[in-house]
Amino acid sequence: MNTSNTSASLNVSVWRGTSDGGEFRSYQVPVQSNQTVLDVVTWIQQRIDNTLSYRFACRVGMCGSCAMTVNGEPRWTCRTHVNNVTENATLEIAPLRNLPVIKDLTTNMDPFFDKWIKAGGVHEPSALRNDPMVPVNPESKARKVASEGVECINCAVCYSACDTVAANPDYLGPAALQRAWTLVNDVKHNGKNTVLSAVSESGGCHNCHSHGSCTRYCPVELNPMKAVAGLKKSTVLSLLRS
Amino acid sequence: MIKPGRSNPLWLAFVLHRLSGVVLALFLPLHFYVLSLALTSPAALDNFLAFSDLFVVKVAETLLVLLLAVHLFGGLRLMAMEWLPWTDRQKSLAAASVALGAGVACMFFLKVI
Amino acid sequence: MLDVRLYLLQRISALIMAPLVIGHIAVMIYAVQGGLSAAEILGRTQGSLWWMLFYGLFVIAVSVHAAIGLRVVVHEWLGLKGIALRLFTSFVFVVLLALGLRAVMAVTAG
Amino acid sequence: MAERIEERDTDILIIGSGGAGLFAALHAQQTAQPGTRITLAVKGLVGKCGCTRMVQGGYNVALGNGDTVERHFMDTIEGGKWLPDQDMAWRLCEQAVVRIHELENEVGCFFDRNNDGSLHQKAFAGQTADRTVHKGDLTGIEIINRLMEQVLSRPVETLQEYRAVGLIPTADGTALSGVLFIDMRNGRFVFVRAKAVLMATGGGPTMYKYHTPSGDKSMDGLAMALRVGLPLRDMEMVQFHPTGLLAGEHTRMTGTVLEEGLRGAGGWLLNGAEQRFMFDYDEKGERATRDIVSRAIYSEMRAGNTTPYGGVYIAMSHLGEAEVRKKFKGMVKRCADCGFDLAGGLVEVVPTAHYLMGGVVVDVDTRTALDGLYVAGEDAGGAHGSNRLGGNGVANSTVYGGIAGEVMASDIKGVTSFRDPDRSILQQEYERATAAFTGNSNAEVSVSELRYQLQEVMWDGVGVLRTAESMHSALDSLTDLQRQLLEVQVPDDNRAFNLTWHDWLNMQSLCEISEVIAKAGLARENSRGAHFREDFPEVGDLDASYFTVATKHADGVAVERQPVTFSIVRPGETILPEGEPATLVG
Ligand SMILES: Cc1cc2nc3c(=O)[nH]c(=O)nc-3n(C[C@H](O)[C@H](O)[C@H](O)COP(=O)(O)OP(=O)(O)OC[C@H]3O[C@@H](n4cnc5c(N)ncnc54)[C@H](O)[C@@H]3O)c2cc1C
Ligand code: HEM
Ligand code: SF4
Ligand code: F3S
Ligand code: FES
Repeated sequence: MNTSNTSASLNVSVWRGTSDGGEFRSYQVPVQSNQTVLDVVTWIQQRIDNTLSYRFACRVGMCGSCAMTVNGEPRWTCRTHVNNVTENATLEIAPLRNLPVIKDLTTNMDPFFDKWIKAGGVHEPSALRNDPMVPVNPESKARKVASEGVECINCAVCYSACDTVAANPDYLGPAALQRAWTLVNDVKHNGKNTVLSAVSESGGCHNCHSHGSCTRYCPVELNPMKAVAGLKKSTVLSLLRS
Repeated sequence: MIKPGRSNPLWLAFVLHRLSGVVLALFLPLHFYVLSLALTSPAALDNFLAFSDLFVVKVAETLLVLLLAVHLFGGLRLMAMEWLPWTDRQKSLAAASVALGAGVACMFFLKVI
Repeated sequence: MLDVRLYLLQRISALIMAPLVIGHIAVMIYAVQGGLSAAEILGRTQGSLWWMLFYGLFVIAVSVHAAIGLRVVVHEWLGLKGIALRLFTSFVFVVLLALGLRAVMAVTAG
Repeated sequence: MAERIEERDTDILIIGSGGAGLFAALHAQQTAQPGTRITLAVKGLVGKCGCTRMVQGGYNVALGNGDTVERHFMDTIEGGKWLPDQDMAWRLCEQAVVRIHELENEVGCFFDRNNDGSLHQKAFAGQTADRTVHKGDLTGIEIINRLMEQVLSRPVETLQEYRAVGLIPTADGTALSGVLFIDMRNGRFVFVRAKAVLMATGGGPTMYKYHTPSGDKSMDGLAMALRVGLPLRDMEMVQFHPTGLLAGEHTRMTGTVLEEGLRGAGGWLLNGAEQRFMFDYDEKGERATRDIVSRAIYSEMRAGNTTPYGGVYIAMSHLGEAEVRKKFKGMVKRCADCGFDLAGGLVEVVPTAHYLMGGVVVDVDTRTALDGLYVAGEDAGGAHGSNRLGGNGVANSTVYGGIAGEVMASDIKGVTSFRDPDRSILQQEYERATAAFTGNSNAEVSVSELRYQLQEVMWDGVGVLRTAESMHSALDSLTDLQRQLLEVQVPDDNRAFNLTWHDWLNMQSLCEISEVIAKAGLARENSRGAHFREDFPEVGDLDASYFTVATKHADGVAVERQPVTFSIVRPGETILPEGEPATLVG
């Protein structure tokens, strides 16, 4: 093993437990030169306490499986360099907020995805596989707006950051609403009105208070707050028109 | 544990807006009641107005107007963010609106004293 | 706990109030110079249809606005929901409207 | 054993939620008789695990502008050095056209457009036309997210964090009864019977020191197929991507892909002395194909011309820092997040195991030798031969996943009963999976330590360059590792989300398949595509091309050679019309 630069160490406290309760436990992890928060967690599981549970898959910021609360803030851990988040050589790692905990650092993400679907976040075809593809001008305004939110990795960082989700468990949350907004702007989507009415119900986009935490923490630098605002406007306009 | 987002200027703007809204909503029935006194006993109203000449009461009233201004501009800011083409400068907008609110209140305060 | 209708009502009422509040503050700043008296207030407002409309509109808007506003706060911070929440919203609305209209009558009727 | 295994039934069971698994679920749902129960079981979260999601470059499909299915097919065959199963390759190229329309029109993908509104296509290395459809360099996220939505919104039962551990046949061994799973969230065993099962666990050569696939992939599917007696073909064919990030062994970032486009755009590879070396190996320099560049880097490494972590450097700054920053925004940011300056500095890279061309022997309808078992995606062998073209991987998984969904739906029409499992095999598989808890508590090594050793053994012995000697010695080490693995004892106080247990199970699968790779490598005594024997560096007689087939018997894994059937085109010939230019890429 190449264990260069191991003289210094980090004080890491990691939340251990389930939805029924738990506590922080402390570990000492050697500092390495290229080390992400996921690597710290891995080190603990592989070498200090092999009962620790956490989740990851791609390890490069594409799958959105590895998000945790690091020093109080939600982050993708595979792309968070330890140097950018440690304070006084201390790290506090907890599961994401606003989702039920399965064990230790793993959460049950079902509510997040259920809401994604509930917000109407599914494409409804306007053409079938034997039809030619619809030409779409990449420079058109609608396409640009839709593209702005389409690269979401559904990591639930925004969902965890949002205080409105914390206060109002029915609220669909920023990511689901952002997906709904891309569909509203997608010329190929056939169910624009279905989406607009789905997000107009009592847990819908109108509950957002523009805290902006979603936009602030989104690791891929999307702007769900703007998308939600777009939905508020569109739903009102469509209500006034009808 | 630190709650995410609480160091965010937009979150602070939200809290300010909410607290001002709630305080205003609590104050409003009182305000209405006092004004209704005009109907039932103008003397009581005068008494009250005299009472409101007291410095502390002045400060409290100033605070309320300040809250109203904060809430008003906060609300306008919010609606601008929701409805108008959104710019990345909204954070400064938030700050500016609070400053404006404070400005109005100060003006009021200066004229009063 | 807002759907699009409540949201719209809250925003519309806010937009209605915005000029009214600015107007009201302006008048107050002007009026308080030299102190307030009942007679002074009443002298300006009583018998004026314009002031009645001005404050009447404000009261209606603010009752709607504050009822919806408090509804959200109470849901998010106190966890009230369902029928209780609906009753609460209606209660706030009715109380504010009644008190408000009475005050408008007091200062503008006559 | 005292523990009761929970049992349940479903009509169609799909294992894995990559491009193959999700498309199968979608097509099964669209075409099966109403009321058919469809279940998707996956080791991670639906759509959030596996490699399809990690696809960067894009999706190969011939959509006109001079390009044709024939040309795509010829590129695939020549890229695979005449080893592909031609019928599978043909179906892949032909159906990709339908599948891309489906993705765009029905599933709702946002592929990049030209200014005239048509799909934008680019050329990956080894292609003779601009053929690769993409969404920026995050094509996989787009495809998988849209598919995931389709599946989540339909009546498909999902079993998330369900790990398949054994295929359970009927007592006579001719058909599949069901699959044994571990519900990872609580650690309990569940046996799911089904009338048809698709295995789409996506291979994934993660037994190498440097590897690109997602962490959930560990060859479980192929190991299960091997144990149930199914033949695996082309298993020596492990594709290495030349430029994986090298950042030390303590970080999971090591091995992850730095995109091909960096070299295509003019990036330089420098050895430890900061000198360019690619022209010593190939006249195309850094722009040579994946296998050549990988071998060149490996040779530099072996000669000791290395960087601090033991690889080489990639340099981009001579192309203009600002330009690089703009053109490769995602890559630059990814490197920066981890502390490296791709645009302005040097980043260490190393060849990294990327894709397994080999897999279960299937027919063009995804059927296997075992009734009721279907295999698609990276788990299936045949379509790519000795090398997979960039962009053919996701085409393969979506095309054949879709086919599997339809074929399963139609095959189970009229089937009313479930097949009974061979209880003794069920018990055997259960015991195999729980052997982790019964090891010797005094064992010195940990599971992760053994995993590092395995990765070292495979990298050194059965990696970029191979010899009979290196592979034999790897086989010896593998035997030893497997013995040590059985000695390790994983704590049994809590089986819920017990990652160390799953690491142990991963090791089991990886060791079993590593052995097959090494044995298949020994059986191929020539060098084709991804497989390079220093002791047999010649390509061999193309007309007498053979592929390897490995099968597990009572006395171990045996590999035989079978001749390639040139059912569509013979070496030296082409199916392109006469007078067609060799390449359309300018
Ligand atoms: C970084 C990277 C970039 C790539 N870029 C490209 C590209 O640009 N173009 C291209 O064509 N190809 C590319 N590929 C290859 C391509 O991703 C794969 O060929 C293809 O996606 C495989 O699809 P699949 O459905 O077979 O498997 P995967 O998408 O890998 O899915 C496998 C699924 O099976 C699940 N699974 C595994 N084991 C079990 C188990 N025991 N029980 C239950 N579930 C299990 C996994 O969790 C996962 O959900 C790339 C691969 C990588 C790693
Ligand atoms: C003067 C013009 C006013 C404007 C422009 C305005 C605007 C707004 C807006 C936009 C909101 C929604 C906030 C959100 O969703 O986050 C709001 C909420 C609220 N308003 Fe007003 N308002 C005004 C006056 C008042 C008055 C006079 C009162 C008190 C009686 C009041 C009480 C409230 C309350 C209690 C809330 C709820 C706060 C919350 O949800 O956070 N508002 N206001
Ligand atoms: S919007 Fe951003 S933070 Fe939210 S789920 Fe998508 S990628 Fe994650
Ligand atoms: S943090 Fe929450 S309140 Fe709205 S702006 Fe984002 S969804
Ligand atoms: S592991 Fe996939 S985003 Fe971090």
